Amino acid sequence: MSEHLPALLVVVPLLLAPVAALVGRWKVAWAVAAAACWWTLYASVSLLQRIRVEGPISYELGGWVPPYGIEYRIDLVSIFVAIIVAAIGAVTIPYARTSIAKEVEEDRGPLFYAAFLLCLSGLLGISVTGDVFNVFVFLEISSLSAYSMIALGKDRRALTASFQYLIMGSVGASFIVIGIGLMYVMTGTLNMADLAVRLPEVADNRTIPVAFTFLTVGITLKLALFPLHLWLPNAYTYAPSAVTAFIASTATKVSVYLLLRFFFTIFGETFSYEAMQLDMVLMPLSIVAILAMSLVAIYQANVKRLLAFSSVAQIGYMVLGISFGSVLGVTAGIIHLFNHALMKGALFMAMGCVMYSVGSVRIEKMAGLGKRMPWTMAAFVGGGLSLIGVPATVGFVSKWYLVQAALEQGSWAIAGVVMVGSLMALIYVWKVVEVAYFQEPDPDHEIREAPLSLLLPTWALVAASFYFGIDASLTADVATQAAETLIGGIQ
Amino acid sequence: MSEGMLIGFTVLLPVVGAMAVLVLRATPNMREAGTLFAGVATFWHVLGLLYLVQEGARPRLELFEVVPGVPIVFEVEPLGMVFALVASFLWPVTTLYAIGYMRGHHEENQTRFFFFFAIAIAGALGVAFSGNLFTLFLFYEFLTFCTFPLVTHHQTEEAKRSGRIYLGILLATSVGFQLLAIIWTWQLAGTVEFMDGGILAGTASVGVLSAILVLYVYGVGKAALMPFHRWLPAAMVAPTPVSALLHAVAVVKAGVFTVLKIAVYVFGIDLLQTLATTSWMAWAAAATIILGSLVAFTKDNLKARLAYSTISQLSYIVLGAMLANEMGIIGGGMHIAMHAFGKITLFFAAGAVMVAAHEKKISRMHGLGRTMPITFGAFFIGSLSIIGLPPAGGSWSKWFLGMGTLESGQLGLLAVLMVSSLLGLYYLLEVPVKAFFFKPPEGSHHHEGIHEAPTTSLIAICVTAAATIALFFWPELWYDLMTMAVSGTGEVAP
Amino acid sequence: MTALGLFNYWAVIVLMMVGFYTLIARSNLVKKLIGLNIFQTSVILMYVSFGKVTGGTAPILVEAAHAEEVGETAEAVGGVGAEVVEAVEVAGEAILYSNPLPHVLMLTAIVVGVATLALGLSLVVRIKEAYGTIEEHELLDGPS
Amino acid sequence: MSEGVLMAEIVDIVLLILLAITGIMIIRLRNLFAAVMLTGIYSLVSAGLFVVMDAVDVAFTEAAVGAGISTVLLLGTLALVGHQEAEPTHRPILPLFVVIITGGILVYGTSQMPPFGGPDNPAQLHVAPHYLEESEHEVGHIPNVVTSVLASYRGYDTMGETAVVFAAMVGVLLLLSRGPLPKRVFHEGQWITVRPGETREELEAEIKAGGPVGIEATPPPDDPVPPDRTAGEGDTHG
Amino acid sequence: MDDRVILRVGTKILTPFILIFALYVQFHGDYGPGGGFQAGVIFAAAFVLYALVYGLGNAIKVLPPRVAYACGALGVIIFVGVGYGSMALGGEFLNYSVLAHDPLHGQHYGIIGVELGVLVTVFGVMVSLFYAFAGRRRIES
Repeated sequence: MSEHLPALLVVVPLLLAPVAALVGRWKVAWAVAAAACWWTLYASVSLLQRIRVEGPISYELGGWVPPYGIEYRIDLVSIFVAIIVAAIGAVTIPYARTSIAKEVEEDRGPLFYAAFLLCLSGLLGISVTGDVFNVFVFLEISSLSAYSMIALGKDRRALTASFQYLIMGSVGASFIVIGIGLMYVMTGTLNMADLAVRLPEVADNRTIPVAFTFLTVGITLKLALFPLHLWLPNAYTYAPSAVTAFIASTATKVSVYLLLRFFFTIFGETFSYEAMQLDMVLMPLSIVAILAMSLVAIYQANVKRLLAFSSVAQIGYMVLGISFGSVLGVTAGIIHLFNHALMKGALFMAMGCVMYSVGSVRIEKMAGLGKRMPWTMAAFVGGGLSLIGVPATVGFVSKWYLVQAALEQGSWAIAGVVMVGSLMALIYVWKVVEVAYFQEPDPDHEIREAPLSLLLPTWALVAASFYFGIDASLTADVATQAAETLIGGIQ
Repeated sequence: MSEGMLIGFTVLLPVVGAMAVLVLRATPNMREAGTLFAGVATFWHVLGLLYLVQEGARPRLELFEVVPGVPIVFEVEPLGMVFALVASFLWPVTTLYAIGYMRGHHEENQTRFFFFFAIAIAGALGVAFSGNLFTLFLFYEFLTFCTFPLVTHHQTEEAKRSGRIYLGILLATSVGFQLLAIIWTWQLAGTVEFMDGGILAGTASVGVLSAILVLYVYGVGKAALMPFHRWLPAAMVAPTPVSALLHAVAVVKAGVFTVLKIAVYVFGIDLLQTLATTSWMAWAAAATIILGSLVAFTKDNLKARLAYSTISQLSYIVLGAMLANEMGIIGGGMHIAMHAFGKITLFFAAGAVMVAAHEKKISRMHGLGRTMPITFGAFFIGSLSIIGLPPAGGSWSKWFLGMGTLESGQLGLLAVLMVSSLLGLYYLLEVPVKAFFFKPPEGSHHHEGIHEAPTTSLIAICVTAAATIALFFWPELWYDLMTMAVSGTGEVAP
Repeated sequence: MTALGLFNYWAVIVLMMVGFYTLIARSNLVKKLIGLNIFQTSVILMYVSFGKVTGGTAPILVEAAHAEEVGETAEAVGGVGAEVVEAVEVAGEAILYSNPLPHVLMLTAIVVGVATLALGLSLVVRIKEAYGTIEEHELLDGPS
Repeated sequence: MSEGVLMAEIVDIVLLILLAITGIMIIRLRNLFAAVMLTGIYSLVSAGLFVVMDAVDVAFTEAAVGAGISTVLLLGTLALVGHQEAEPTHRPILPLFVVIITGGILVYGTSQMPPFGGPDNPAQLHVAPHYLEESEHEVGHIPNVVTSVLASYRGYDTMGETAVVFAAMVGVLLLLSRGPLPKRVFHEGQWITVRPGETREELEAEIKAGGPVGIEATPPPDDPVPPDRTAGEGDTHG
Repeated sequence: MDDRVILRVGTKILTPFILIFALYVQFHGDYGPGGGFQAGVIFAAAFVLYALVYGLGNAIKVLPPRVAYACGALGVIIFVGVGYGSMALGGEFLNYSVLAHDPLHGQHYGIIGVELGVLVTVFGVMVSLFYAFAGRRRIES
């Protein structure tokens, strides 16, 4: 059993997706989905333990030796991302039970949970695979299910948002396929480790830089790096609450992981940063993302949209860390993957609670919610503090590493940008807090606190974002080791 | 009880008090008794730690690591002891005052008030006992957030605006500058521990270290160095006990204490002397001293005047730190205590006038001294201390600060101190003089039926006023502690 | 080197850009999806070009089956079966096959393409119902 | 160079040119029905090209999917959403720019690539020969190497592909199905299809009224594809 | 009505042949082009043809949407199930060699199994897609 964990991590949700689709009642479908989600969390955590002891695990699917067959190759970076996905899934699924029951028609429940599981297994598949074409296949599984889940939002703009995401996502995926094809034509292999060995021999050929460019553009489309982020704000804003919470904390993270994988494992640091001057492109873009998108977030009247723009800015932080190309920078990027998943998950879930009770997340509808929904808004404040980067929250830990990485390069101006970004986060979080706590609630409107089934998952993430902010040694440790693995190349 | 446990206990006690407040919210008397009890107990524990420190020990409590190499750690050293003593002594006293004030003023949400009040003290003690920059920053921010509900206690439009300024400036400076400086320090020195003699010496060029110093000094927004002082007058919308304890003692002193601590334990006096920006910062402080006094002059609202006086006085301490010599730092450290007692007396008195006479404006206090002699008497004593005249404690700290300027040869700064004191003489003494010697305007009835403040408040005022005078006669404790801090050894300098 | 050289790749790139242009420039959502379809088909063309070996044949080992047959026949007549098989296999070595791997990958890509198309079209149907139009500029300008 | 190879290359070039013409016509046409038909033709022509390039499996699939299923889906959609494309509102400068840049980069990237069809191209050397030579021994007697790679060596990808198809179904049904799927019930001696959400009372009322019952009630049986829908009809969202 | 008779009769005659052709494609996939995916599409095409000629209502009677939908899900289960089967027999996921005593036989069974899974899924999905688009109007009205 345990030697099959790498495959089971992905195929258990994949098997249970059609099972969930076949059961007639949404409650049963939910139970199936919940079992799958919790299983993946268990599987990924036990894999982490194994990898910390034994080092990277290789699993040959179909029993074929790589590069002839498809290999799962799980190192610390993969499993770290897989844990993020699995953990967010495990927390979202109890949340979805109440939230989806209200936002999605009951009879579509089984289909919804099938889509959810497909998305989950797609994301997990991307994070553990060691084969570049397999990445594309699982990327499509997760994307297609994500598009359909986003389109389920009550607002009709969910449809256009989903369509826009579909178009941009498909372009991104096609670019990735082109990149993979160009790599294949020069090396004759699709296995990541094999590519890493064979690419340097042909790196002088013009094809490889172009493959690199296409892969980078394709992945940045998927991860919504400024200025390719256009699909993200609408998609996050109009999707059902549970979907937003799940997608926002996982999908872009997995794309960042892909970026890391391609830059460091496959092309290698030397090629990516010295030959391709990657930092010269990513750094300015991420800085603009941080500043411009935070500024845009400040002017949003829809809080989910505000958070979505904040997500684009936060993605800027991750990419900024990666663009340094140093162990410290990549550590900052990786740790922010995890931390941002926690806080954004919590924030979007809190907004889901508001949506549940108030029926809108426009800022003016949130007047007095501090009194009416104290727990929800307290969770929002908790997540918001983390977004700002107040000490004892995960956001602080991220910033700690990021600023350090910037200072290590002697670029104090970038360190300043990070700080300015935090202050802008302060402003947009504050806008919401002020309305919720200082305006009197509308007395005609009876608003009640969200049910416990929504609050508990929300608070689980808030608590985690404080716990890992106070004791970050585990995450920092894993992230540092992961960064060292990446930069040190494949062992 | 081990030393480490003792520290943990001391910091936690106010939190326990806060919990007690929540539990006992149904019966106000019990609730206030709980706070008082927690306050006295906290002070008692601080005294226990004081004993250890005087013995030359440095009790230490190390908790888990936040990021590898950066633990949350407490360490009690003499400078922190000064701050902790002041804060923990004045907490129960202020509670006593607040009981009378809040009831007399018919304030709402008293439970929330006492709750956050106690939590804030925990934050202040955390700052005082922090053993490294990270822990200090953690509690510094904690203090910012938990005092926010106190500032916006009234929840009016004005309170909201003030709260925005309060949080905005404090967070912006701390995140924008201070945190940057801390991470930079970690980057350079590989540690954020507070160590005798500093940790930064020799880690980078003078230019870089000078820049870090500027980041630190302006990054500690709670020290209210101009132009980052606006939050302090804004915070005066809070109920007077808050202004008194937090914005004359706990919060602002946390700021200047941070500056002192960074000067002594992160840079070290020797390094500080070599940095170009040290004297710039000294002059920035000097400018704030003068400007603060001048603005105080123009304010007719008593609390606003006291706020600007506080801004001015805080810069004395920053100035002391930036003089970068032993005398300056000793003076600065002592001024934490001296100013605290003096200023809290003034705030208490101002609050008493508000409760008893519903009067905020100085120009309308003519003749009030006759109906409220104790209050205005205490105000007079407090004023003396702030100005630096005997027989009040403030004269000692000013003396040492003056000595510090002489030692560094900065006569210009000495002149600044003199001028500021003269200004203080006017803008502070104007109040008791008007109250005692001026007649109430003819035909006005607004002083009729006015009595002294509520009894518990009056007791508090008397205690702080008496302490202010006592500090003049027995300043040894503070002097000894500061000498220990500066000399870096457990021994008391002669 | 053949007469085609790189022409084949470049022609495919032109097709790809035709699809890409339709995808990003057109306002009509169905047209966009058609563009996406052309784009993806062209990517498939590109992959298949990568796998083509000039003078090669489809990667179906015809002669292997044939060889077995020949061998069986030979054995049946009691001849030198093993030798016959060997001879045929040696002859088979000379046959060039095109690369099967790109074909396999592209089978997957075609399926992914039609899946995306179906989902996109169902979104178009819903958008038409909700907005009354499927022109992007009208969707953006229209009431929200 | 043998005659057969030359022939194949000529066909190849002709088909490519044909594809380019079809593609440009698709861009220019504003009648979506015509565009969809041309898309089907595009797929068929490219299927021919696949055959020329030895990808018979791909050709088969492209013909079935691209010319078949895709066209049916597109036509079904057009029937629902209308088939006239609006006039463009502005000149698409930016897309043109993006396309030219992208194409330029690709041309640059292929400029040093091993030439088309070379048997010694790296792509042909590393993994692929293993499939051609060893599959007989490793997977067994399956002459079509594409099948053995598809189903066995890279069977996991194929599983993913199946999941993608399934995901598409889930997505489309989530979007397009109205409530639960219609049910078949046995009612008074005959099978009838019941509209989702239809209560027993409604059903009985319909039967009593003597008209058609359940799902058979609405569609005229000879008109499978409904006419163009009017705007915004029926959807309560938004 | 008259002009449709030929169409109807033609369809009726043609359908079995299409289905047989699909099966041929399915099982001949080892030897020539074809396999589960293509066969599934052809199966579905036969059905779509029937629906186009005889009307959606009749098609639904022959193959209720529920069944098509179930097929779509079932195929995935079959495919993944083969993987689990090989895992249960001690091999890696989808390692068909363990499915029989002889690895080559095992491979053969495995390939037949997964191709069947592909066939069922593709057939079910394609028919479901057709129903979803074609039945859009009628189900709602």
